[in-house]
Amino acid sequence: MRKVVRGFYAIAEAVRLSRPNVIAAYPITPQTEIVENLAEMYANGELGDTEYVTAESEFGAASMVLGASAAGARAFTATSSQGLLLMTEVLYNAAGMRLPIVLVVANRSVSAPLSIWNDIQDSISIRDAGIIQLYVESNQEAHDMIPLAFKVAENRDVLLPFMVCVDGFKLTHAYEPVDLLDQETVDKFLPPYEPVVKLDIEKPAALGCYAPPPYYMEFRVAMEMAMERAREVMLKEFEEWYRLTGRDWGGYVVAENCEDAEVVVVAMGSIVALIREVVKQMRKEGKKVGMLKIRTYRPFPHEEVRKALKNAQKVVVIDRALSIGAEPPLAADVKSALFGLSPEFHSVVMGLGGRDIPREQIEKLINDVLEGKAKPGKRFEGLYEFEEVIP
Amino acid sequence: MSKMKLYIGASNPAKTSQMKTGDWGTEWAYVDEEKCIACGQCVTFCPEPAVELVEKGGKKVAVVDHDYCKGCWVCYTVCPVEAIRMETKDIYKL
Amino acid sequence: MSLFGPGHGACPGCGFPIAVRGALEALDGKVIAVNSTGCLEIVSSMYGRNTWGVPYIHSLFENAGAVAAGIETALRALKRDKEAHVVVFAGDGATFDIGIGTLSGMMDRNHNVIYICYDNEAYQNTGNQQSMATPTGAATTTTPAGKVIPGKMGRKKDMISIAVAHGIPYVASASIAFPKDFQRKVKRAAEFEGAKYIQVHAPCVTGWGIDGKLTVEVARLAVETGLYPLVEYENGKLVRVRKIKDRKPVEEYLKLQRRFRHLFKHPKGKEIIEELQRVADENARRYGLDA
Amino acid sequence: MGILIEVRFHGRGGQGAVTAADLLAVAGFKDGYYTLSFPMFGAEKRGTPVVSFLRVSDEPIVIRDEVKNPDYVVVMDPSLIDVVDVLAGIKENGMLIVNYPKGADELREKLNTDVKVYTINATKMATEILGRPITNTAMVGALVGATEIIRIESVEEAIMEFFENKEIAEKNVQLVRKAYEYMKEVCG
Repeated sequence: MRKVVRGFYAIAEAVRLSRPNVIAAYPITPQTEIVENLAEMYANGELGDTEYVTAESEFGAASMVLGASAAGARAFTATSSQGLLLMTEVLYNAAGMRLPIVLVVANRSVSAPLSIWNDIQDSISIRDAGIIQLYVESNQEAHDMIPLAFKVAENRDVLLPFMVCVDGFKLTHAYEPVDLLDQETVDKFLPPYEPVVKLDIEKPAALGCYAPPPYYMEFRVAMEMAMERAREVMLKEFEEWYRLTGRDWGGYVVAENCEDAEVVVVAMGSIVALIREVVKQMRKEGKKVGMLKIRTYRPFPHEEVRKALKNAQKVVVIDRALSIGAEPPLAADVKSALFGLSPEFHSVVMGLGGRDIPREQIEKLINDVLEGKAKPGKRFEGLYEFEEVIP
Repeated sequence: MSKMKLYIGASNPAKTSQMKTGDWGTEWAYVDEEKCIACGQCVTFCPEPAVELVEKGGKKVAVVDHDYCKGCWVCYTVCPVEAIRMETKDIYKL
Repeated sequence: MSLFGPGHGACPGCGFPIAVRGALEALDGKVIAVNSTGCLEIVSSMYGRNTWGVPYIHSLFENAGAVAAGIETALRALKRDKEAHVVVFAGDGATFDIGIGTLSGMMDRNHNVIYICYDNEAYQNTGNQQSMATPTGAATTTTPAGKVIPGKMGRKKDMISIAVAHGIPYVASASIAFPKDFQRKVKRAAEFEGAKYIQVHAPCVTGWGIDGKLTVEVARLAVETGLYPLVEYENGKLVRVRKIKDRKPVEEYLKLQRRFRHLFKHPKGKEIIEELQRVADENARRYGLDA
Repeated sequence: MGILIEVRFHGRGGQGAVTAADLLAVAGFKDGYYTLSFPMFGAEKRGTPVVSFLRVSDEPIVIRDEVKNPDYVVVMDPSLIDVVDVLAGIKENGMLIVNYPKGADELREKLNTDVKVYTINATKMATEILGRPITNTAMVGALVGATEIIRIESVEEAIMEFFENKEIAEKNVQLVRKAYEYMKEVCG
């Protein structure tokens, strides 16, 4: 059913339809409205058998979700920014324990300086935890990917946490038409959760053991293997989603106009939609440009990226996060996928801390690269001239 | 080497009984069955647990399992009738 | 199969296994055990060498309260809440210090969990570093008895009162020297719906500098001197205390342990011993310990 | 590299296997060698089998992996013979020195090995001198007596530095010297 809703409602509604057993919540801007919406549903008796519980911190919320999942429950939480960083220790732990929890990250920059506005530094910072990370470009995609996240995470070939990354404010607070799923469709797609191991008095087992040197490495490599298997599982589920809803979100990447493109722009998240528009327009003008949307940042789609970019003479990677002291994260990963190929490489950082990225900026960026006016390498776009003062 | 079995998410059910920690200490506890009144204090307090009450010759007595007795003296100290003695293991005897 | 052990890796004469087994037996093994990082976890949960005969989970040092809350919530959601008691076993470091936030959350929301803190009065797993449960004057590796400063300064945190202040239905202190009393308290706790907090004093042979021979004796003396009062609160009211006949001077307790040995020669030692005696006297007055 | 001697110590948590290796590292340093001692890190409790290592060389030691092929293996607790593979990886011309009351012949037969095996009743020696069966210094003395890798005087100096309590230090010096003399005699 198509309805004009806020992004956070579209997310909350998809969570409700996924029939989680436990939701643990702690507020943080700009995620707060997601758990507020769920709280309202809970208060109105619309969450069925779902238990909704407020935590004393994000750390507590993540820990409750971990405990619930270990007990055999389908469990959900959402957070942003500092909240995600506060959860980090638990999330690494949950991934190592192979608990298929799902969380939504309403992407927000991290402090200091304090900023409630959007970039993706928060989720990028825990890319190594063993959590599947999927970045969406619209509220429709966010809505659709939540049942899928549960299904992939809970697949016995995967058993890893799944993080749906949604740009804070830009998506979460946008009010727009979304095709809302119905219960029947979601139930058809997402079966009830059958845990592989759970805390069960009939079959006592120890979860969260400690592993001395003869075991530890194998457990971590097993996570790597699971992440590899997740690739296949996810592709299958993307296809099934398309069959069921008629909405095709593509695979790990969406490559548009890349085959003959001289310049390809690579990006993740809501900015992709803007880039798509600009690329379409420039194509009409006869310019050979293309775009590559990265959907899953972990597992990273090396082969797909390489395939999409193999003909490009120039590659522009847009990062909305830093890895201070090294290359920006997405640029580094794209480069590693291109090893052995040597297109002209532009690593562009923009939009940190909610700095707006206007259409003209993207157009100019692509035109400059196309016309050879931009120097390859790393640069910051939309940055004001400033002088650092150390008093 | 045979392939290691890695149970994802969980360790096996109780397995430590295979760990014979009775070799840790230099002494073992022994029960004087004549004196033992089967009060169960040693059973309650044994941290391992390595003591249980067993039916022997028509009476219940405490029996120490030396596979797990670490020789800590706790049972010795709680026995109300001095029925437990600690003995140095042969290998440590001077 | 026993509920806990044998074959675990605790030091000979360790106090807490007595409490762990006692609690599991008191609840007939109908327990889902949640354990914070610490000695108990290290000696019982090595991969492939699980000591527990009940379902068991260890996540982190500071989140046992929240993990237990999550489990309890899940069991309710899955209509499995009659299956077992959710019981936390956490050390004093995990309880008094780093995990007090998640414990407070668990108590505040009144989750149906029995939280058992085995109190060995320092971070013993990592080799006797002070916690907020370390008593005044005790030498630990982070509060050593130096020429100037004689061990830990400041008092032991009153977690019992903190638990009571949360308004939870049942709070008690216990000691491994009185296992029947401890087991009764665990059973009593299980009768209440909501969050329960039991703190059980459990000597650490290495950290306290005692032999296994003294484990029970030292624990008993802590109670008999008034330093570790055994009390019981139901719905916020003090309902029972273990009375002491001829309360002993604190020196009798202190002199047996290496961690307090310096107090008997340090220039400031006498002052500390007097302070500890005041703590014991205050406990006696506050709880009416003297028989 | 010139000389490199590698030693593995087996003990039980609380017996001082780590201190034994450390003592020799200091003593070896006093003799002008480069030394390195380190424990196999773990969560060992009192009584658990533990392992520590020592390397002695005339050149700087940069390798930090566990000693897999020791020249000498020192076993500080007799009961370990039944639970640990004490001979694991030992060099063909290596030497095993064990705190074992029943004598070397019986132990050699039990282990069914061609490696040189020497025994000493360190428990007895330690109990007589220290009043407690802490065998680490005795076993250090035994190793030095059997191998002369380090001067016994340096070991004694190291002990005096290690123990704060002078009385305990002196008793340990006495113990290390006794074990040293004993082992020198045994080995001829």
